[in-house]
Amino acid sequence: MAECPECSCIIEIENPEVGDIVECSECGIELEIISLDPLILEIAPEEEEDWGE
Amino acid sequence: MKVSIIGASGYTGGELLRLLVNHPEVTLDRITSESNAGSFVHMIHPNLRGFNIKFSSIKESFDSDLVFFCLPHGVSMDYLREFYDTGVKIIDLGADLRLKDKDVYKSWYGLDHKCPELLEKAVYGIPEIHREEIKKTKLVANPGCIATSMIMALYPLRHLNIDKERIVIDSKIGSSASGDSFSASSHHPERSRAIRCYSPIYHRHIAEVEQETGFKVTMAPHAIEMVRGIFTTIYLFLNQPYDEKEIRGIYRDFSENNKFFRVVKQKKGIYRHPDPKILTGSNFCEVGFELDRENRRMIVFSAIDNLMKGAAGAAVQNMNIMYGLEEDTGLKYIGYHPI
Amino acid sequence: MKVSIIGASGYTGGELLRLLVNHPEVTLDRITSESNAGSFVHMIHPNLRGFNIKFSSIKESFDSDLVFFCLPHGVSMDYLREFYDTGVKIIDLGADLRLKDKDVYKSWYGLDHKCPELLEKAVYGIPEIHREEIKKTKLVANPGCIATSMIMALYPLRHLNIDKERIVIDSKIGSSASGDSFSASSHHPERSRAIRCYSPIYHRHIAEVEQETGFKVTMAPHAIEMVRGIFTTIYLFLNQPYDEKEIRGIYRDFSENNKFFRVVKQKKGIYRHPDPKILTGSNFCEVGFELDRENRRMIVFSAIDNLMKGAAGAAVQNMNIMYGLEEDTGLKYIGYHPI
Repeated sequence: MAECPECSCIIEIENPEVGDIVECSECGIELEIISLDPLILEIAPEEEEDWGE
Repeated sequence: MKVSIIGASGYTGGELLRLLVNHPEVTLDRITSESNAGSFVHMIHPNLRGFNIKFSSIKESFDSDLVFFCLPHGVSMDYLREFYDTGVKIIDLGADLRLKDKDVYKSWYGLDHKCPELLEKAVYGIPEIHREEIKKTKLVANPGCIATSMIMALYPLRHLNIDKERIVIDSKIGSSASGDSFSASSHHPERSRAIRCYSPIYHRHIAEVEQETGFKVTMAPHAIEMVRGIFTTIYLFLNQPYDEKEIRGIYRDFSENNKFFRVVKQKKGIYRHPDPKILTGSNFCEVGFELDRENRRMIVFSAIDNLMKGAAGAAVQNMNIMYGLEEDTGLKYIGYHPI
Repeated sequence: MKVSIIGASGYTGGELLRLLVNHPEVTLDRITSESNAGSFVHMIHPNLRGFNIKFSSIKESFDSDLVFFCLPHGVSMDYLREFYDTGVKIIDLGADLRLKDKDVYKSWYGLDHKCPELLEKAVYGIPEIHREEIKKTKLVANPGCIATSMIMALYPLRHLNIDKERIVIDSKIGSSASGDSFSASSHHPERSRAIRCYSPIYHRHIAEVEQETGFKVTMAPHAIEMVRGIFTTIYLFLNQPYDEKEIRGIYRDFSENNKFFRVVKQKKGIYRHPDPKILTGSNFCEVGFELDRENRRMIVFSAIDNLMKGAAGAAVQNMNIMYGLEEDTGLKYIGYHPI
């Protein structure tokens, strides 16, 4: 379990590995696992999605 | 339990019937409509073909544990006392029992209240606020649909340091919210694609917001190209800076205690904010927000299906609570995508 | 039973998932999407918020009793044989197994069939015609949506003395039937309120009608202002006079043996003929007709929800039959009114 740095939702991660990209179930942001013990997530660099408006 | 619907020919009554025919604990007693008594329900509600239910008259004998009233405001009052005195449980989907103060009622509806003694017996039917009282009462006043969308978004913020006198609300409403009576303005060539503000400032549902949250609001409802759905945009002025996590935390806690309340604020996907489009036929209320930290302002979004969480869905939710059932019994409807 | 969906990010896969999460006999195994593997399903299908299901990849291990294929035609073929050989039951919602003859398949889809040996093993998935075979097969080819609306209306008339070479079909189609891939022509300002005939005469679903009914049809589909729904108007030339009671009797018998088939021809109410509007989200097919006795002509109307009876609903109906369940298990959806 770890906290999403963007929206502080608690995220369950099955067999996490450093460098894995996981997605927050509440805000949908992509997160990178940067350490296992303690389990820390950082917002993964992703291009700002074009809203098309 | 045996239930009846009084005034089942309208959209709210029809939606309630749709839910009740598939509700595991319910058997139907009377489904009344004076103008359609003796006729099949599916002549009015074609989605109910195959159930072979007939409308009856309110004058016929009742054998119900609970009665839903789906009559226009002012008409409900004529029957409420008579039914209440028989000891039957009542959920009134009309407006006659929503406002606790008969003078406030008169100022908004222009009518003298015919059974004022029932006003303080009736519990305002938003379970997310009055769950404990609903468990014990025999009389529930189902809330107005726009009121529901405003209250669900504002109530969780009641402890925040916000300017409670300056709240601006701009609501977008589907045509089904004005019921099945047609007029020149609801004629397709006139209504289709209209963006038509109606009864700004003086819309009756405002009174319910002030009664339930203490907030003074200015609201303008706009009829838009939609049949089901209410999308409410609330503009708030904050008296101190807040950050996103705090606001999200408040709404997330509220959703953890209320299974029909969902926080929607996403960085990804097409539907990043609430949208009634995907709630069609479900009993969910989705709330989201956007915070303007520097200028101490916040915009809150709230979406519901006016016929479900705004009417029939809430009524069944209240019934479930009154009978100690799981709150989502017969309400496990998921929205459709796409629709 | 444990089921998987292969290709669940599209509209058909999403609708199937909506049905399966509330199906009493189903537990989910793999819900695959190569482009979205690892991401939450509700980022693509917002109506499935709260279920916390993740997409996985087709390369991961499977432990399913039954697998639904929701892949584009031509792609399904790459995996069908591999999965079929494992002994798992398969329902293919794509087009690769619908046409029994690989040359007919090639003429309509322009592809050489990669697993022709599966063609005669697959049962065409309209239970109203092939119920007995579906009970025994491990491989079902779910029909095309427009094909379904045409076949359900024509099949009951197969013994009538009508001109089977001169059948004219004019179909009105919702935008969801062309899937979730967007284009210049699906851009809202271009698509909204369009009445756009696309691939007249040579629409692929025609081949299925001829295969299943023996009727030779001319069909033109028109994209109209609708997301879900197909409304098909069929013009027939009769070789002898028939009267209304005879036709209605044929369709009524058919509906008595098929709970998802309804005859709709009313003298009263707003919805006197079938209308997909009130079937939204339900698995019903409604058929009606108008007879021109003197000129020996007849018009037949057929309405379905293209994502339900035209795809996901039929797939679950087929699954129920394959497992000997009540045919409407997990399919007791009623349309909404108004919507």
